[in-house]
Amino acid sequence: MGKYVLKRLGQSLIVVFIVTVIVFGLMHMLPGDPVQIYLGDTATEEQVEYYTKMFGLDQPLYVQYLRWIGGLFKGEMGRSITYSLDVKELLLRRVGCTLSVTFPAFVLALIIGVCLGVVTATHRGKPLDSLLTSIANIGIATPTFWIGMILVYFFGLKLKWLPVQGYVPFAESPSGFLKCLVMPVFVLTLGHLSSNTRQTRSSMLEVVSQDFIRTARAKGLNENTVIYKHALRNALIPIVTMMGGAVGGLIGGTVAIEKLFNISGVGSLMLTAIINKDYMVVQNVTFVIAVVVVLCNLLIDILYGYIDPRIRVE
Amino acid sequence: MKKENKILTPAAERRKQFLDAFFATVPVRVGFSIIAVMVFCAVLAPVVAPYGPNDQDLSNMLQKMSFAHPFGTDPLGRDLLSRIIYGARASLSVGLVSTIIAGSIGITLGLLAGNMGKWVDAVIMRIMDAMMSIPVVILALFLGSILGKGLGNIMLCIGIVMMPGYARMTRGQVLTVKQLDYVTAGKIGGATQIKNALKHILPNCIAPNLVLATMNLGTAILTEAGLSYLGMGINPPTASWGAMVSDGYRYLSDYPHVAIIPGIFVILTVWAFNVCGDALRDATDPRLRGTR
Amino acid sequence: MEHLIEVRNLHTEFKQSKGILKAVNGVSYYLDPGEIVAFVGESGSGKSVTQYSGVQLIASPPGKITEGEILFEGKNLLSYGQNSEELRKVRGGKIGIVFQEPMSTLNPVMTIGNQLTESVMLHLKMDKKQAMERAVELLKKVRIPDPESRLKAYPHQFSGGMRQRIVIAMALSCNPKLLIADEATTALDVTTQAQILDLMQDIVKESNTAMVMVTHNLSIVARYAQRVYVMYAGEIVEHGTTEEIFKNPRHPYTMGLMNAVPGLNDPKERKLIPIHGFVTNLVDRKDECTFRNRCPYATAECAERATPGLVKVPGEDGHFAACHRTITRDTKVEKHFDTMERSYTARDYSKLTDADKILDVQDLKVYFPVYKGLIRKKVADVKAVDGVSFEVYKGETFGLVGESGCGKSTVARTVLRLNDATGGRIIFNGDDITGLDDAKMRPYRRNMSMIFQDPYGSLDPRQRAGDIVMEPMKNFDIGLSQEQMDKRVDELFELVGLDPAYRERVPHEFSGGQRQRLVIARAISTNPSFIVCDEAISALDVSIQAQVINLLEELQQKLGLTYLFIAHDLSVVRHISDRVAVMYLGQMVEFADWNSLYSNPLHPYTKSLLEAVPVPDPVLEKTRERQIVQGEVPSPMQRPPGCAFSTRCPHATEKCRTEMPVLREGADGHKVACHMI
Amino acid sequence: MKRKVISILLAAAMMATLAAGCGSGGGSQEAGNDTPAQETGTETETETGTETETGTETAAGDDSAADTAAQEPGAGQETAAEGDIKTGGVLKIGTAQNPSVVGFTPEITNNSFVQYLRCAYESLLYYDEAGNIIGQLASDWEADADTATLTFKLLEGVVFADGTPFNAEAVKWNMEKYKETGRSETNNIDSVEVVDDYTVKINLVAWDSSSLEMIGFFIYYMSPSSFDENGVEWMRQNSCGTGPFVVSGFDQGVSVKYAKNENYRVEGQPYLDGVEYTIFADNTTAVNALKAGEIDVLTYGNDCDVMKDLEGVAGIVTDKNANGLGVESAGLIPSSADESDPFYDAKVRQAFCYAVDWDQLVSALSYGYYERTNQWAAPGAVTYNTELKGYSYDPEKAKALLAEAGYADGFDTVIYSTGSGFAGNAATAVSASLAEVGINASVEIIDGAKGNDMMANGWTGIYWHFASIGPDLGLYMGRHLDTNGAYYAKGIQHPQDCLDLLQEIRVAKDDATKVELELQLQEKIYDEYALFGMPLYVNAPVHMRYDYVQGGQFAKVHAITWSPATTWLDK
Repeated sequence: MGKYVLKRLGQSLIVVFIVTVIVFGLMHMLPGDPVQIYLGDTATEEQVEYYTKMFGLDQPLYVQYLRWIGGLFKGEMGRSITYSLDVKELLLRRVGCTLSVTFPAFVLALIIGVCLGVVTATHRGKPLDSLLTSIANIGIATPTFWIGMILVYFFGLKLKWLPVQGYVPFAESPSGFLKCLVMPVFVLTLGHLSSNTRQTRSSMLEVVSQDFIRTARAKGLNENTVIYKHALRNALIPIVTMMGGAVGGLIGGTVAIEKLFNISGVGSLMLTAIINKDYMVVQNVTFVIAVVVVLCNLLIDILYGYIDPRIRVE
Repeated sequence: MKKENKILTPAAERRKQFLDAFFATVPVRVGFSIIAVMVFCAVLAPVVAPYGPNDQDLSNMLQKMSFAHPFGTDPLGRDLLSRIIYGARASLSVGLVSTIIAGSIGITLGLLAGNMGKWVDAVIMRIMDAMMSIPVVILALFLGSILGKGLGNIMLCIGIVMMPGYARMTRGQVLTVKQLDYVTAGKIGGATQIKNALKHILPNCIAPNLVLATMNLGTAILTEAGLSYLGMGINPPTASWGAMVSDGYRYLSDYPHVAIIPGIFVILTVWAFNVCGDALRDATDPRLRGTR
Repeated sequence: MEHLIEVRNLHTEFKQSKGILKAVNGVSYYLDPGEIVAFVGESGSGKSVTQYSGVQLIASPPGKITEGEILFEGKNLLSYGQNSEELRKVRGGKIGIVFQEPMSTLNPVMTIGNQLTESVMLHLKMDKKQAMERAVELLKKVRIPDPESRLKAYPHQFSGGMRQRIVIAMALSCNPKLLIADEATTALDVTTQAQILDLMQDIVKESNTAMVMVTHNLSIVARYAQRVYVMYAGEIVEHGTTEEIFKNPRHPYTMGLMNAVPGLNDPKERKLIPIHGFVTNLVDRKDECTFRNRCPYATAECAERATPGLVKVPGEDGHFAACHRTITRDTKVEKHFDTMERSYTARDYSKLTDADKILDVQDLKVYFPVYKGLIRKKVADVKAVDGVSFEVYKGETFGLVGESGCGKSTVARTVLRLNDATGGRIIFNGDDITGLDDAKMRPYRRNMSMIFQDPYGSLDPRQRAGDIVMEPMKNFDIGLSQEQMDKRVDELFELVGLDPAYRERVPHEFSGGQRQRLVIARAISTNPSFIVCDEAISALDVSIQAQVINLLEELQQKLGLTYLFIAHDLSVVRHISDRVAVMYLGQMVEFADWNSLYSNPLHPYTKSLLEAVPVPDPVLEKTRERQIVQGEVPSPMQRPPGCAFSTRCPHATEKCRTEMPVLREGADGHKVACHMI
Repeated sequence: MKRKVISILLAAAMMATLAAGCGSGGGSQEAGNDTPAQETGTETETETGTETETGTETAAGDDSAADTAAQEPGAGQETAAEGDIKTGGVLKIGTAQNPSVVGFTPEITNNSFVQYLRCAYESLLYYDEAGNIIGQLASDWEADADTATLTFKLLEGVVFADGTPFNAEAVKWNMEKYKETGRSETNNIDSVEVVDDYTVKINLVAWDSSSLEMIGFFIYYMSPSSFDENGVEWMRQNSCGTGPFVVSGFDQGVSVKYAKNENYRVEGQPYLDGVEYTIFADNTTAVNALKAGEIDVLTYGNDCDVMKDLEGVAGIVTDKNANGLGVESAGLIPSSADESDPFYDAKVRQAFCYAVDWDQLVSALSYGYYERTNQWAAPGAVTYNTELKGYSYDPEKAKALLAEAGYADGFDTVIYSTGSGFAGNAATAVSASLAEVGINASVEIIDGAKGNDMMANGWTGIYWHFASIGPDLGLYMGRHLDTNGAYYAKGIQHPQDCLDLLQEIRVAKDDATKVELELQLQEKIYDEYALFGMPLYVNAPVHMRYDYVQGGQFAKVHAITWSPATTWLDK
């Protein structure tokens, strides 16, 4: 097991390394000069020089790359051009918002999605199944920002039940925190909830058709035991596998949601940074996201062993 | 275990069986009809649409629904129905072309990785892993910024982003198919490695990719809409549903139809593709038949 | 007398896209306490569905029991709902079931302890501790070593045989009155099969449990069952005591089954007689005897009326057959077939020279490396084949037998250079082909070919039959024009008994037997002289097996082919082979001509294999003395240091455990690797 | 969006320089306060009908008030009677401006974030709402063209937020900091002399008429001791100036919060307890926030859709910039640099101008909210050439011109536009009109980075551009036209006669000559060469506020003249 984890860790390192190369390469392929963008129309030669030097952009590309990587090893992430701030600090400030949206969305999507999936699978072919499956299918097909817009319009502007934008830290006002998160979390949850429902359903149906379920039934176990004790754990295996991708999807999904609800999280940071070509922010944030995704996948692989003992021995 | 299949099934009957299995449920029939209508509209847009997609009438801006303009008009006085009909063109072609790009590159890479093994496999798959560990939206934003806007670039961008999925799936499929006896039989029968890969392995990796592609047609349309909202959409005046929704957002409170109607079309179409993808999977995989 | 279970007029249907499939069509049977009753039939005969219907374990929808009564201890089980409390008490509590696939019948993510205690706690109302004790007791009963510690293990940590023992333990855990064994040993090796069957027999006898044995294997029936129900197309066609059925079968299908299977004691000249044709479409049952289209005795009358009910065979007690006619073995056949005999001449191997060898394998070793750790360091080798030598002469059939994992398939693949040999030499037609690369190997491939086990996996589903057969000709460019190749494809189709009109069909459109014919047509398309048949018939139903075996023999005679015939079925190998080698754990333990090997086996392993194989003759089985070898084949990773068989051999000495025996030649070229000989 | 805002601000800032600079050689009190530009501005204000501004109107556009302000710089702006003012409360402002630095003023580049600056900092001079230059931290000033010196008399008794006194040394220190970062505003400073505690004398490298405003307005004074104590990193994210507020919280890209500066030089001010900025990435979200009452003011909402959307929403007042400061134009510039480009031929450029009904297009697409211009000036500005022939809609003439130039069959080109809304719609509409004369123009939406790139490296096609159209063509047009310009437009031709004219404008001795030359340049550029294509509309900053936001003229005039100190909330 330990060796397996080590091996996967090695692979993950390689993946992360490739990510850094891709991101660095893409970033420097973007048109425009970040200093020019930052300074705007009236920049003087002197100013451009001052900032270019300040951000080390006068160095050859490989030096910039090595510096970046070298910094990462020391836990340094360089400086944002747009915000004139240490990227690490910037990121730390933004992470809270994003987690407040993504974590509940992740958990809700998982729990509700799996429950609905089990319900639909056990009611296969019945009206409840058709109804929930249809809703799930529509949930997947709905553009998040579209549903978000409509929610803002109704619940924010028409009914005035919920704030239309913004993020209130929990420490500031717990009720404000909850209120401002209702819509973003709902919107972000919707798609993932739906896909979890679908996935659980098909996974359950596949498991239920397997021999060992017949064995369980042959033992005279009641249907609930068969479904929840025997089938569900097996059905969860492919769902757990999907979770790694879901983490990436959720973080990606926050880009639009943070823009729509004016939540200043990692997603909106990323969007502004790409537009402004803020090298260090984009590079480091993408790096961190990739590390999170890769780590999640790694964690899932390890978790896998606990769910599926067949993997454990290797 | 005996796998005797004693009932002879001629090709025509198998096709019928396949179609029966595919069209087994009402949603699939509805979904397929939606796609058919959309394709029809997209192909015959000039005939179907009551107005040109870019016929501006600045004196007739932002009209509500009326007989002359069933869906009303947009901020440039263009007929929304006509734009939605032409929008089917853009949206479907984004779906189709990006899926073809993703599929062709992805399948090729997957085929290479699966067949060559060793370092080729390692290199390709690690790069795919790396691409997959960057969230789709973010990668698309990158590529969108580099490539610039425009229909072609959006297609390319979405295509590249979706590509690793195909590579992974094809590779997995190749590894399975490679073990099958008919590939061995090909080798024994004198086929070279390349010939074997192209003649026996590739065709048998297509089915799951086809299912993925059907689903991705919808995903691509959705991604295009999302990118439009993030400012990486298709250039005007090309009518695309995603751009119509995100451009319409600013008119939402007074003229909700401008944003809501194109959104509904996105949902319908993506839903239709997903349902058809599901049905296709179930129909191509007899194991799953009846599990829907 | 009240029966333990009595089923009356059971009908089970499955809803399909094409219509309603009547899988079980008016089946009635009974079992008395302590009885062992067999249900025999080929796949699709409805024998399993019948049993699952009884406990309502068929998936519903699409399955549905439409008619009938199932009286179990006097109560009609069909009056209970599918998941009702009452039915669940019977299921698992009073009726235990052992399923076919031991690999998939256990929940992979639960410990076997949990799986065992679950039903005990439910039905016997025990607490966790008592249930654990009961589980240990059960595992002991099914002879699983070290049961206490194994309770915490997961199914994948057990071998197939062990798993099946666990399933049996589970089925027996609540002292059921009836045990249903559905093809319980089909997936297992012959020695394991014998162990498990004996175990089940012992247990049910001891506890006076009735047992239903669902199987396609007549030999097993002959050995274990007291009564037999023969099923065909969802109907019972014959029923009687085992002795009567085997002595005097009265239904053409029962006779056909018996004629299609080779036995260990058959004369070499006996020709297998297949059942031709296909099972009738069960979706649209016609008003005719369901077996009519395959029946050699069918007359016009059979087409007019539906399958008759079971009719008592006059003069015999408890023997019933469902046939419009009164048929016995002596009844004249109405149509076709082949002769009942074939000619066999043993050849004199002493006169053959090196020039007559088509294949000479010398000290072949195939090791598969095992890697571990980050840097993928090689830590060990799995010695799949370890020092095997043999030669195959032109025109003969060389049989290679052994249980799964013995390395026989690896030998086959290595001989064809699909694997690389780690050591030794492979000489084909006088040329050393051991180290040739793919390009250099190609000219030789034209002369060698292979027939695979799975006729579904060995044909590219996306290609047309004609192209599949033509492909090797094209690849090897054997100097034929396109028209000539087309013509040759037609010839080949006819040669293997396929209609050339089927050329345009894709493999899905063929039945298993037809597919295997197609595989054979492809294999002989370039006129090779040497063909490896790797379990070529083991995936086929018995009636089809006979067709393919006959075809292979016919082709050998016509084309002078040489076969390397690999199989685990000792009866079939005996039937087809000239010389036979027995492998165990990567080594050859015995090697002789068929006659001396089967009549005078020397190696204890060969002996135990032969003893484990039941023969389709209940009288003989009664008198046969058997000593079933215990234990299981060790993993090739943990090969015993001395004789590989020493861990299971009843005669093993210290020498056997430390020193590896070599293959020595005895009289008549009979070679054996044993210290005791 | 962001780019646009930056440009607007830039324009605003530079305009400010010019508004006074063009009309004055020294620190004169009568600086251009009767220019037509301001009058137009005032008219616009009246048109938009913001009657709630009663308190501020007493001061607005009033010469005497401006004079008073200049003479009594410490008093800030005259506002409503003290008794009506409610103190306390926090003003919540929504904006799209995303500042990176809020406290270290030399790095607050180009004064693009002037609304933030004005909360915490002050400059020596600033403008009243009529656009006149007045003193803020300087009580008096003198500009001497002959010796090329500027002398400022500082207010006495002013302290920074940390209690450090504001004096000549502090001024000198700040100016040097500005020089270090390469700011163009201080380029012309040769040396700074501390004459006495409250007098600074600045020696210029060479006399330049705009130096007074450059130096007087664009340098914001930080406390040197606070800087020394806390370092530059702290200073970037906090503040220590003489302004009415101090930064109490800065979350980059999210919000900027200000708290009252207890040491503010004017007793009783600021009235507010604090100001809170929320930064919005999405314009529509910001509008929603305003509608939902989550913010009190939306700055820089100069988007016709927003104006239309908010018109008639109860309690919301839309204020258009009234004093003409910070004006820019949006227009379409065809590339003409390359000989192979169809637009290389002036006839083709003229055809382009004739091909579109610009007036109708602008008024329809902006729902009448945007004011049209056809040259490098807002209508009414001194540099606005009323004699300009311009291009009235005449597709036939366009076709004829195209035929003359050899493009009878038209050609393909691209319109590069920025974003959705008006810019996108207008580009689309233009493309449709061009199609009718045979020019097949596709539209490509580009972002700011790409736009920058195109400006610097040239482009092929028609480029959507925001340009500062302050009345000094020498400065503003020069930035694009002059081959040494700061924002040299590489995509267009730079005809020698235009460049010569530009140079003449720069060395012009008096305003009359200068204006005369400028009008000539307008004609040359637009009527003769159609070099900068077609300007579409005047883009003046617009603010939306709830009517309870009072005082300080916040929404009524440009932020440059906004005094957060005197803003109060009537609720």
